[in-house]
Amino acid sequence: MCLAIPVRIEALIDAERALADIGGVRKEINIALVDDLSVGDYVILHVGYALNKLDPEEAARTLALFEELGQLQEAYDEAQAGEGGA
Amino acid sequence: MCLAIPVRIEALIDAERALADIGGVRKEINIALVDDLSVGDYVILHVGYALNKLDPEEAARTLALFEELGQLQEAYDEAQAGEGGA
Amino acid sequence: MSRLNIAKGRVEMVHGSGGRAMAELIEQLFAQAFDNEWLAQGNDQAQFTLPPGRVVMATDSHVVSPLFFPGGDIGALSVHGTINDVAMSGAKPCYLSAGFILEEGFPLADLKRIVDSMAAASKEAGVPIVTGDTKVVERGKGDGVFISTTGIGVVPEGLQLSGDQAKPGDAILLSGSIGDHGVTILSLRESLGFEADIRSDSQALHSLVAAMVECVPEIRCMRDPTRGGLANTLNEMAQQSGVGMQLMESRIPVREPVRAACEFLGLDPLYVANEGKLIAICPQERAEELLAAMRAHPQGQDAAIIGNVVEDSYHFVQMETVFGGSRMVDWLNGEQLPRIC
Amino acid sequence: MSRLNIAKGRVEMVHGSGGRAMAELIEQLFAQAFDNEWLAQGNDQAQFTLPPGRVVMATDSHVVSPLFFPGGDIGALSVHGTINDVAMSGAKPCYLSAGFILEEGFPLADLKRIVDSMAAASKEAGVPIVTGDTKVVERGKGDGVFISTTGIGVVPEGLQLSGDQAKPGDAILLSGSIGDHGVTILSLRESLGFEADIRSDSQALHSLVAAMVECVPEIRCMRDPTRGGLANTLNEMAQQSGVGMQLMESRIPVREPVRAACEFLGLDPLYVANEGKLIAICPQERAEELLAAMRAHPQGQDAAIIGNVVEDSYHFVQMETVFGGSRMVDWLNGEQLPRIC
Amino acid sequence: MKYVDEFRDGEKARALAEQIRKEADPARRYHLMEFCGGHTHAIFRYGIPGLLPENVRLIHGPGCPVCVLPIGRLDMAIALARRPEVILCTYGDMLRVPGSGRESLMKVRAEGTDVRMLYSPADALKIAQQNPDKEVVFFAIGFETTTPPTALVIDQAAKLGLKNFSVFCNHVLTPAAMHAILNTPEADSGALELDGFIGPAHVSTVIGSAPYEPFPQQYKRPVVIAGFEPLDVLQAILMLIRQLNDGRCEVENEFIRAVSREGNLKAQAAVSRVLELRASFEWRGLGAIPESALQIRSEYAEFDAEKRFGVEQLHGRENKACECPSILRGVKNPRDCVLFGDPCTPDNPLGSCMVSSEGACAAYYSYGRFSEGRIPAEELRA
Amino acid sequence: MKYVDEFRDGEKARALAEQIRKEADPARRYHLMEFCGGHTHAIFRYGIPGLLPENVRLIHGPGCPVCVLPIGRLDMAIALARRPEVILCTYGDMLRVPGSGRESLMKVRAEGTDVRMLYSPADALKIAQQNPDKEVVFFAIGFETTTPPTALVIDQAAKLGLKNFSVFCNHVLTPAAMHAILNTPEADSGALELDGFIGPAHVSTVIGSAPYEPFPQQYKRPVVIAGFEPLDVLQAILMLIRQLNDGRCEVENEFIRAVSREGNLKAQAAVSRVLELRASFEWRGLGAIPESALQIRSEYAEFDAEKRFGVEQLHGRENKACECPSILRGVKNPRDCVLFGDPCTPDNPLGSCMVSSEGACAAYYSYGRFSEGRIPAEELRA
Ligand code: SF4
Ligand code: SF4
Ligand SMILES: [Mg+2]
Ligand SMILES: [Mg+2]
Ligand SMILES: [Mg+2]
Ligand SMILES: [Mg+2]
Ligand SMILES: [Mg+2]
Ligand SMILES: [Mg+2]
Ligand SMILES: [Mg+2]
Ligand SMILES: [Mg+2]
Ligand SMILES: [Mg+2]
Ligand SMILES: [Mg+2]
Repeated sequence: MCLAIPVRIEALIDAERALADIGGVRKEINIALVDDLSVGDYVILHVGYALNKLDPEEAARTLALFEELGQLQEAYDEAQAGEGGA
Repeated sequence: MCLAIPVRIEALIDAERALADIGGVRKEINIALVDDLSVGDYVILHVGYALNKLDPEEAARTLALFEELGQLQEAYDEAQAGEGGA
Repeated sequence: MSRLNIAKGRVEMVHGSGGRAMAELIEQLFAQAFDNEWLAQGNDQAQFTLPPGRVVMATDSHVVSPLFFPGGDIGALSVHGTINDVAMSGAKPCYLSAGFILEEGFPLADLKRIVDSMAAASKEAGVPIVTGDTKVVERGKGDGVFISTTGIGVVPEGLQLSGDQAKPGDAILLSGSIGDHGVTILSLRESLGFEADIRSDSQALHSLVAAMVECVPEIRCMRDPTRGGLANTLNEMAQQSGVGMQLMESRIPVREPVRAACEFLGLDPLYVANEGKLIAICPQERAEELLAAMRAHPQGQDAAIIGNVVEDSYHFVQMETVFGGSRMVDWLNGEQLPRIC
Repeated sequence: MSRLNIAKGRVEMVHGSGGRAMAELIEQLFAQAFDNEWLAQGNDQAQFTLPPGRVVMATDSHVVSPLFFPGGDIGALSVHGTINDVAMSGAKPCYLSAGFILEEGFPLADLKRIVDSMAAASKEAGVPIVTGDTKVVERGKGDGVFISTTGIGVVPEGLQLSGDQAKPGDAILLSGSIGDHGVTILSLRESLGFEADIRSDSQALHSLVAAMVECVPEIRCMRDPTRGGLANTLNEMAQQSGVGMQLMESRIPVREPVRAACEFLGLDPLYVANEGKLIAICPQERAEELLAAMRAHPQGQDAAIIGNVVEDSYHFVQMETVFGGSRMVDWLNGEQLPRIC
Repeated sequence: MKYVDEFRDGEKARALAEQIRKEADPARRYHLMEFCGGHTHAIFRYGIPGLLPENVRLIHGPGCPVCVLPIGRLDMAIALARRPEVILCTYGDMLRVPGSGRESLMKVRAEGTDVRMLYSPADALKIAQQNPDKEVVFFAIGFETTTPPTALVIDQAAKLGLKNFSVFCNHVLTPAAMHAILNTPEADSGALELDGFIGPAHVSTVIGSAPYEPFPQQYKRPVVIAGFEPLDVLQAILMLIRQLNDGRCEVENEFIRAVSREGNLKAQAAVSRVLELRASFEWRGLGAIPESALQIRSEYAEFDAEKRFGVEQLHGRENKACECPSILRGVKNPRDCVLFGDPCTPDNPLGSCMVSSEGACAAYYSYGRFSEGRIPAEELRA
Repeated sequence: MKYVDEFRDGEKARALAEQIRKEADPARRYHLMEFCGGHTHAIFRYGIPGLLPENVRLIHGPGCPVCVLPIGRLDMAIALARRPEVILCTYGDMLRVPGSGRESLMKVRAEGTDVRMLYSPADALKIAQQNPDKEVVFFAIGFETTTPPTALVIDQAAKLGLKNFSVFCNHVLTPAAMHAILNTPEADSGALELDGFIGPAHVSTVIGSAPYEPFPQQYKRPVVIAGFEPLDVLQAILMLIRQLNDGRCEVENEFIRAVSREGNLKAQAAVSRVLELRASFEWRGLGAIPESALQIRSEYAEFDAEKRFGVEQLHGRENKACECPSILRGVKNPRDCVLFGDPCTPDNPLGSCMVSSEGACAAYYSYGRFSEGRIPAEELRA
């Protein structure tokens, strides 16, 4: 029910409508619930309506967190491998 | 367009409706246009409405006329055959 | 698997989805009724061996309305109609396929009645339904049930029947009375509101055909006079063979209520559909023998020689009327009866 | 015969009457497009000889909406769909029949487009449409055009493919990306209002099949994952063979816009229909060879080994997700997409 | 079927035919017009022309309501059918009649308009009751046979207080058309060869025989009213030949089993309660004829589709090469038309006479096409 | 797909899973409730349970609007659909939910009522405009994610002056349900094993993170708001484990890329312009909860289907053996239900949790049925 996906704003049509894209799928969406949209912004799309803007910096921060863990993991794996190989 | 057939009144339903039969095909018909119908009467049926009663005596007279011609014909044929055979 | 509620359930879109609900419908309704080794394999195709000989393939889509009628229903009709098309080549029908297009909302109980009737018709005829398909369309995009059947058969050695084989001098035979199916369907049209003791003649004719070709293998061609009736079917054959035909109206059997209903509706019984009758054309000198063979079969008791093939560059079908006059019997113009088969 | 006004005319009830108007439609539209010796005979059945071997028969009724879509239309689909069902047995498809159910009012120009597309598909595949049938239903009792096709083919010596032949240890192969057909159809649904560069994968697979069985005649079974998609088709085969299956999600090709559209609609591409893909199951030791044969064929360039058959008394299909977790891949529940084939 | 089968007896037909051959004077020709399409149909279906001597010629009259309806009226019906709120109901005969631009009700139905075929006008009332949010229009056509049921239906709609029912009235009158035929330029110039009328069967059961009495008096043409069965037709031909041979000129009644002098008074009363004479009505082939048709009385104006929808009077384009007008006036034969058979056929009719099976062109085409090339019935016997 | 694919990376998932295994204290158990059906679905679709150590248990919460709608409200929708003038529009998820007597909107649609599936509530307006002679009712359900579009649509209907459009409003509130879960008898008795919440993703984009702040304070349960992608879920699990290990109890936000503390103020304003708190609303499994749902303000009363049609409040019959109520309260697992799998399946759902793919029973059935018998993923590799 709460199915929603991030889509990229391709073009602003009017105050209420924009053209959005996800992975090559294009669709006209309603943007009345979100202020100050620009082309290139990502929004969360739900039942045809943009619910909110995605913050690219925060997204990058979250991903960096995973990255860190991945590096931790790699280090750990290497350590383990080193031990095993010893 | 003026397709109409003689049907036999099988039962009177009310002042406007009767059950009619032709050759084993039964149908409810409208009899509002014809007065004094009884079971056993024949009427001419057109687009679901009885148009008129058939007069059995006049029908018999017409048929008798054909019969007569038939007999004339037979006599004629015989005469011809007699001649031919001679 | 859950049990279908056949008594009260209806066809839903999900029954055509390809998923579990469809599998249930197929298993609990179709496979159970048709019950044979080929369907049981559960493949998207049936495999079998055929006796040697020329193979025959025929297909018909059935869209009759109403679906149930005295003497049959769309299920039995869809089996008979295709078996007959196969049989008219002289072939022994061997296998059938069936494709169903169901309308959302159609009662499962009615579907079961139809499928059971198909199964009974197929069993009686000895021609199993070995593969099939089921689709569901939204309410208002179909009409209850449409059934497309395809039949395969094999022509015995030495037969070569085709609609283009009629030759001037040949005799034209008819296996029984005409118009019963079409008039039965019409009698159920609410708007016509008539009643008559008429039943569809829907039946599979392959055993009659087998008896006929055994007796007279020289039969030129056979055809079942379905849509368009006797008149149109004869015109088709006249056209194909490049000949004319001459009929005797007095020899063409029409049952009394069929004749009466036709009078009453302004129809000509020659153009009314049949589903269990056949026309055969054979050399004149074998006609009486063939007639005897037909009359000896329960499906040909009322068979008659109804006319001759003649030379005619116009390929007209003509008829001496009961009245002693002569008339053309043209192709069916316009529609006679919609949705009869 | 008068000329049909194909540019501006529409299907009328009279075109299904069995009379002259129907004969004109058949002659000027169907016979002209399909143009072959069997149809030209004008009989209610086609006669032909088959090469020796087991005969295969398959049927499908096609009810796709919309009728035209990028990559195909109902006409081509009805040819491909049935050829594929025949071919999945390893057979060479030989002949097709076609039954049309037309809705009153359907534009003749659209009908011609569909019939021409069928003819082209049939010619390209080398499988002629040798017999057929046409019915017309009243406006509001159909949906433009429904086409039921039945195919006949012959299995070459030595092949014995069936959905019940999969054995634990076998490899599962897929001929290419999934979901293209179903997502294409969805993209045309006005209510969804999305656009994507997607085309249906509708195609006849018998030449791919021929290359495959020639290379690896030990193939256990093949099936085309149409309605219900890859997931449901694998469940069917698992059930039939009494085995389990284990898939690797990362090995299953899904094109980007298909994946995006599925995300966007809350669909799982595993359940979306295909019309030009096949699943093959073969002994593990022949899998790489079979994969190479598939990849060498233009229709199998993206082929992949997507998993294995395993022992499993539950007959479950399971999958290691791209994420490294494990999940069941169940039968399709409910309907995924209505009217796609 | 009583009163049907007896009148189709082949033996008696041969006797009658023989008698006609005996009595017809070889020195003269008999041009007899069957006014009614019903007769035309029976004549062809039973092969009557083949039973008649060469000098007895049947001319097919304008008595087919489908054939005489001008294209403009059909175009008006099509315009009504195209109104989104309208369900147009009519008899099956009308559905395939070509209007302007070769449109027909069947074709506009295929386009999606709601056009329904009726077997009885009473069904139009039912449809109106079942579709309260629609306007049900009954496209009524026909001669005096068909008029009384229409009148009853309008009256019943009034009694039921139906608010969504109306009638597009095209009922026409037989005697007016007979007068018109005898008043064409061809009739005046003598190009119309017409010695007598086979008078209507079912029309006469309603109007009686009296309305034909002016024809012998005014135009010196005898009239024999005849039933629609083939023996009736043969008998009427014989009766006409006898009148002509005897120099008599009367109204005779062969159809005595159903037709009286005064007709069905109850039906006549029903008609005049609801309908009244139109000042003038256009006939195909005959042009505008004064007082030749009926319209709905102002008391029933709300049921008059022409008033209710303010239907614009249309005057359709006829196919110029179509000879229907001359055929309907009795001065040409279908085979005189260059379009007959190619391209004009019952499946592709270019004129109204090719549509109804009672039309002369359709009857010629379907029952007796190229009759000169027809194989004689004698050869039929194997 | 940007912002999607990065959050489904298998490598990172394995790293996160390893980290969880490392940090989870083997001496204790972690009972974490994902409130949202969207999380439940992601968890099963990506096979997350198989990545977690034995002592980290996920409990499936009531955050599926389909699952928590009481049967009576569905029966009311069915009653609306059955009105001949009504076209009932709703999201696809609702069509197969069983009401009383195992009816569903799909089944009554098969009977011939006009029930349509929507992808966007805006389409309901279009349907209303295209069917001026019909009453179009939008059967609106959903949490705070789905509510703003409904509010906009009602507002737009008012602006367009639509006279044939109304909404059957069933919008419910997430925080109220979370409170209710922590106030059940089981929660009070300690039978509810629940150590922390994975907080809603899309709901929170609208309402923000502030509404969750009472939970740590009042009930001593930490909340971590998480996106619906599988890495988001794993990360949130790790964050909850850390809070629990550290003895912290806070609202944390993993979904910082879309959720702020205050949420989408514009959307909130749109909702409060059109909708207002209901005094009380019945939840399946949780009973009547005060101020847990929204209704249409009296200014928009004409668009309120309940008022417009005087819909009678129904209280449907639940299947007594169905454990949905307990499952929705987090105290039972689908496999505790005797009906699970036989006869209750997604094609033959006996309870609401088996319908929506976000329902716990459906997820267990379709993605993890008999998970004890499931073949371990390791064996997959050939
Ligand atoms: S043949 Fe056709 S075009 Fe010629 S007169 Fe007759 S109806 Fe008119
Ligand atoms: S399995 Fe079915 S009956 Fe049992 S709790 Fe789940 S939904 Fe209810
Ligand atoms: Mg056929
Ligand atoms: Mg047939
Ligand atoms: Mg046939
Ligand atoms: Mg199939
Ligand atoms: Mg198939
Ligand atoms: Mg197929
Ligand atoms: Mg298949
Ligand atoms: Mg056929
Ligand atoms: Mg209309
Ligand atoms: Mg309704």
